[in-house]
Amino acid sequence: MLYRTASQFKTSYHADHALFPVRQDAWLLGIILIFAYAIIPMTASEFTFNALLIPVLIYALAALGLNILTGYAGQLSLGTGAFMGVGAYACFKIITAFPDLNIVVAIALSGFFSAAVGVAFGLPSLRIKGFYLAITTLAAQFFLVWLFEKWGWLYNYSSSGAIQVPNIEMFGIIVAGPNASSVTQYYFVLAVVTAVTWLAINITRGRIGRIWKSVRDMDIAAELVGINLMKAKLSAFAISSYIVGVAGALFVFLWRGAAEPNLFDIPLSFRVLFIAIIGGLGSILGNYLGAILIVALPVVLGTLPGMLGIPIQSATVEHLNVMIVGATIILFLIVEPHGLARFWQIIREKLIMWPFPH
Amino acid sequence: MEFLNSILIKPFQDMVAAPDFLLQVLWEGLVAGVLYALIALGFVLIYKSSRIFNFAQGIMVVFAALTLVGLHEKGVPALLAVPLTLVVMFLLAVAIERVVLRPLVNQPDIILFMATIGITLFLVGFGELIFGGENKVMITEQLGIPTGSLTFEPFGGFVSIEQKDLTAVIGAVVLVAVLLVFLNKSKMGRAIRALGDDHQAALSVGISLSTIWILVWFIAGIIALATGIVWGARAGVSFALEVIAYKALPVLMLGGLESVLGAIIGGLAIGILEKLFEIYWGQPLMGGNTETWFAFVFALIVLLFRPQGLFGERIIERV
Amino acid sequence: MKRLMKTALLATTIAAGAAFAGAAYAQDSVLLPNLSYRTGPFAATGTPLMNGQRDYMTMLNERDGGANGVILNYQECETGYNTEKGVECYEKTKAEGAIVTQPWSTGITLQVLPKSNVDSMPILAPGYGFSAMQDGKVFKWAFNPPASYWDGASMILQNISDGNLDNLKGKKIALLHLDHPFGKEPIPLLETLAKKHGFTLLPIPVGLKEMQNQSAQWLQIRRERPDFVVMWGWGAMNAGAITEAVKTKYPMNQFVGIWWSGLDADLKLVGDAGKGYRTLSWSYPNNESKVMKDIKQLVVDAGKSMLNTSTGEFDWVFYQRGVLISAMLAEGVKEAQKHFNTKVVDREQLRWGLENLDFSEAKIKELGLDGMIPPFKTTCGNHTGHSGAWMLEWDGTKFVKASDVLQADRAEIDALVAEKAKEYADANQPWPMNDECKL
Amino acid sequence: MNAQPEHTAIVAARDDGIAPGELLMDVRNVSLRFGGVKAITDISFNVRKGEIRAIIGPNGAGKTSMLNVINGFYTPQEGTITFRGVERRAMKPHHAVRQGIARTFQNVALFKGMSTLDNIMTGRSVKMNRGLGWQMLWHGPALREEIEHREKVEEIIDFLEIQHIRRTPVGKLPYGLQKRVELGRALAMEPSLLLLDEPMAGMNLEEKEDMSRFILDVNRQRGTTICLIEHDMGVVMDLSDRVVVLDYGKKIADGVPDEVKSNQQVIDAYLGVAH
Repeated sequence: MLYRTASQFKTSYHADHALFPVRQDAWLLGIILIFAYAIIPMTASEFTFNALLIPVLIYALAALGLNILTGYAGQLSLGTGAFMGVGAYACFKIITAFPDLNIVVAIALSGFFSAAVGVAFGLPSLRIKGFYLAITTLAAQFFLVWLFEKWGWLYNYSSSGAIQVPNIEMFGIIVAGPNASSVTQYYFVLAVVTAVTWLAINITRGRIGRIWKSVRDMDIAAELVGINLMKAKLSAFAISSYIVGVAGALFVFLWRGAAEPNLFDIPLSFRVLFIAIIGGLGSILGNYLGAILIVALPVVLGTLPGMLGIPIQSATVEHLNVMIVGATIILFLIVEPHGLARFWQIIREKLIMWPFPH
Repeated sequence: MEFLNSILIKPFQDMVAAPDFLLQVLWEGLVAGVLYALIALGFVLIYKSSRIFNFAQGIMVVFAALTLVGLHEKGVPALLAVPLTLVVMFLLAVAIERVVLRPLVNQPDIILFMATIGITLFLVGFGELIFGGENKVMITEQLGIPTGSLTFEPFGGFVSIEQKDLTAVIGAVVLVAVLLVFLNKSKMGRAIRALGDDHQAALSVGISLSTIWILVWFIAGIIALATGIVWGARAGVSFALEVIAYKALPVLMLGGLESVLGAIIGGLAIGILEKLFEIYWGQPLMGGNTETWFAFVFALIVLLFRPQGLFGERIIERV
Repeated sequence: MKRLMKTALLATTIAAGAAFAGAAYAQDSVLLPNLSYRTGPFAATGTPLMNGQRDYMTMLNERDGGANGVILNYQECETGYNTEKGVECYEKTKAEGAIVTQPWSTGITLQVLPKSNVDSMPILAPGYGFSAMQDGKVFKWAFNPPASYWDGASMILQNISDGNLDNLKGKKIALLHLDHPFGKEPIPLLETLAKKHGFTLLPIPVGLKEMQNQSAQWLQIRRERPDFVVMWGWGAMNAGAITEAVKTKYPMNQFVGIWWSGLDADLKLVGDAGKGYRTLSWSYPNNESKVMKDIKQLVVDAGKSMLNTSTGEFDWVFYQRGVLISAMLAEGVKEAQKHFNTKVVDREQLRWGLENLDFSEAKIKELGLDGMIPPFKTTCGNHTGHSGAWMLEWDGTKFVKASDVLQADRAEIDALVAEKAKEYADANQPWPMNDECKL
Repeated sequence: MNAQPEHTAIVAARDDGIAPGELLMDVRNVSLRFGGVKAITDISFNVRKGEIRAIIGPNGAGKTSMLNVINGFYTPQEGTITFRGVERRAMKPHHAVRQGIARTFQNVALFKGMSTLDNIMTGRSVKMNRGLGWQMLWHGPALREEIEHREKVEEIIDFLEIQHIRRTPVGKLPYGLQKRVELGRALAMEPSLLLLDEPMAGMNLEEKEDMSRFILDVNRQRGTTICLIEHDMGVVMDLSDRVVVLDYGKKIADGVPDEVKSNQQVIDAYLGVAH
């Protein structure tokens, strides 16, 4: 009954183009937003903020960036971690060069650097396809991480080779750095993620989104209906890398507080890729579902034995953890290759039909 | 001018000035290349027969080596541990075919690729749970691999060749030769090759798809064990070994995903070139550690000119 | 499989223990977590250390009922040497009421260092972390007893120069280091000393991905022919370096490692070929000391240890160093209990305790740690304590002492510490200083 | 779903300033080779504004290659193509689309993961030009543009009678409907010249009749010039104004259906008489 769509008629194309043609979807989103903006912050502990909420949001954003490239435009990338690194280092350079700059501006600017690097490494996609392209993105991955190590200018020649986030104020409130409170950081990240998600939804449902999807589904046909493949692919690389770069800047500035180059190494890339795939390629919602699963699973698995009073070595937990994540990935691929987002879709369709079976 | 000199002239002067050192560099590169080629070979076999880009090849190397050493630690004699490890690798192949490949048949490439990453994670956790995460010593001597080194003294300097490296190279050559004979002469081998071209044709040979897949993954397991022994003898057995598997990827790009010959030549070329670049350009000019990316960037550049790799067939796009 | 069984068995025994301890916990305990890594590429070096840490705490609980009747609740949170997991563990253990954090990697230390001020969380990083943490006025909450990396670098140079750094003039010293904050730590001091004493420093980084395949680095060493190779290695890198050194025929007596590059298992890989390799160490195994005997009896033989008995891990430098690390922490707790006249100490009190560690000769004897560590003393201004260290040499089967206790050249280090500490504080404004400290 | 638009003229063919019956495209002496293999040898023919022009020939005659040359997918080694008075040899396919050439494919080349509506909307990509900034904001100019084009697309959907599958991912549609969607996508481009590569392949009789009707309607009502490849001789002879016959990459006949039907060379080629 909850999801009955009967009696909801569209009388104009305008109404049909609304974000939520089905009214209940809008309500559901409203409830989620109320939770995210009001209820969760009031009830969450600091550990929950730092180990669950903030990383879920940031990983979801990174996965969203990757999803635009891989899920929408069909270009598999294994270099997400390095592009996050570009965003983070760019933001660090901007902040240290202009300490008075508003951090929102700095983060927004840093995305442009990763977008530029993304386009540069996206150029081969015009000639190279499929797995070959995936491997070329590894060239970006390894080269950039190497550059983060070797190019002292990037980390202001600090002796440890790591970058450290200073205390940064915005409108009199410390939003980043060691003295920032978790709630502030959560709200900051939530606001950025909400905004970027909204923009991303708009891009993907309009002309540009259709162009990307057509390139993904059949690039030759796309070219023959008049789509400029170069523009389509490079714009996907640019926008995807922009979002990934912003996620990288948030990753370091609003969550980690410090970073060393190997933080952006290949395990990070894979982590984001898992989120995108398990969540569902070609879906915006999926990134959130995937991030919740991939971020929360290890945390829950890590805390569970303690809570249940099962004494088990933390190393053993970690081993089991890795195994379970691996098995979960395989399981998901077998049960629903289109990811969690498709699961939700199926449930939703069932709800709309309910109580009638088909 | 000085800059150009340091890039274009000085490295070659250095090479000529210390030819014994150059030989040593080439040898080191060659040995690394043999290992890359072996891993790439595992990839190619699986790709050829099932269109799966098997990311787990690297962890299979670690897993095989750990099983071997682990069995030996439990008191199994070395020469018995090898066949036992092969049994384990066979069981692994069967398990992967049953649990992962069969349910995923006909899924898009990327899904299968992700599944192999899932296998990788699972094996990492499983391996560490059973064998522990610490470094282990490869049972080199127990397997009868000589461990001394041979020293030659050409050009008034010296070139030192580890006997186990030499064994590795010879072993790899033998393994590849046996593999090629198997692929070309036996019924099974022909079926595997045919599968790469045409599934229907292969099935008409009368061998079931799952048998072929188990077989191919088992062969990849054998190659993994060989690689594990050789690499483990060089640097010990641990999960850090897994990262060398990444090096096989640019080899595949260069050699083409389906070419056995390409994997071998690509592997050797990358092994040697990355070592030369690191020693003569990377270390003096770029702060070293260029081996982490050189192979990838090199393969990328080659691919820009030949999108199908050095040995892949030219693709004519059709609509 | 045996290992699995063992873990399971251990789990059940502890479960049984915990059931009884349930009542005991109701009495008193302090949570002393350890951000351990028994997995990943560094597990080889981590495991024996963690085993040592764990077993000392278990022994105290068994023998003395903890510290003055307060159970020392030692818990591990697995990081795999992964910085991200480390921060997660930090947050998790903090939420559970930890009174200390032992980050176990320079990377994680750098991440939690700025938070420690805000959270009032003492960081105990014995023999690692950030060398400038020595300055207790700036790093109020961070401790790196008994020696910092800069101490280590200085002591190594003294030893290889036979006591006078000017002997190194014109020499070339290669620093083979992990390309990671840990490996880069000694570079600022070594650069300063190179300038002052006229030797050439050649840093040779080893990437995390190349730890096991250092042929390029050792080709470079062969080409450059440095007079000494100093190693800042960790995990799988040590074994890789030592095997490559043997292969390159680099003279072992010119090859020296920092204290984390002295894992017995790594040297066992090469056996006799590694003879002459030296490693600096502020700890030395002594199976005859009271503590080790007690651990053997109450923990290992009682089956409460995770020690791998087949490899002789008990005798290793690293295992017994782990014991010492826990001893420092336990002493910190006890000092705090005494000073504040309380049983269950909080973070602020433990901080005071760690600031007033006094491992004098007498105290070391009293604790039953004879010959295992040189004496040292921390103060509010000096969070390192500077025990000095021995040079150990591999004799083909084990490490033996090859020198008396070496001492670092304080003047150079203190100047650099002051400079870097200030730099750090400036970069992290507003950074609270410990102005109460008058030292 | 929505208010039915008044059934006025369907999206008009573009006004290219060429009067019906005049030369729209002129293919002159085109040759195409792949390595050593000759796909097309020295072919010349033309297409007049407003006509239905068929290219026929046995399998492997080079028909599809010819279409690929016309819309810029392949670049011929020799010869030129003059379209709307502009001569060219090499060009990118998306330029051809901008000039007003649209096509369908022998094996349906739809975007399988997208709905019917989205597939046809991609056909209008070239005509939409609100940039990224407006797209991100959605409300305002981008939405207005979207709706404006949606209206055009809905006209095509109505015309092709595929309203009921508007939201269905095309991968799930039966073959005949897919072909229709593909035609819709090509129509959405409002081409001057519509290239159809075997529009009726694999269809049953009823579907063929529907498709023929659509082709004729497009041609009559919209004045769109059509150049098609088809194997069904009956259909070709009924539909087309003029026919060009290829065999082994060479032109063997060109003329109105009746002429071609009686051409000996054509009969031989179809019956497989050895040369």
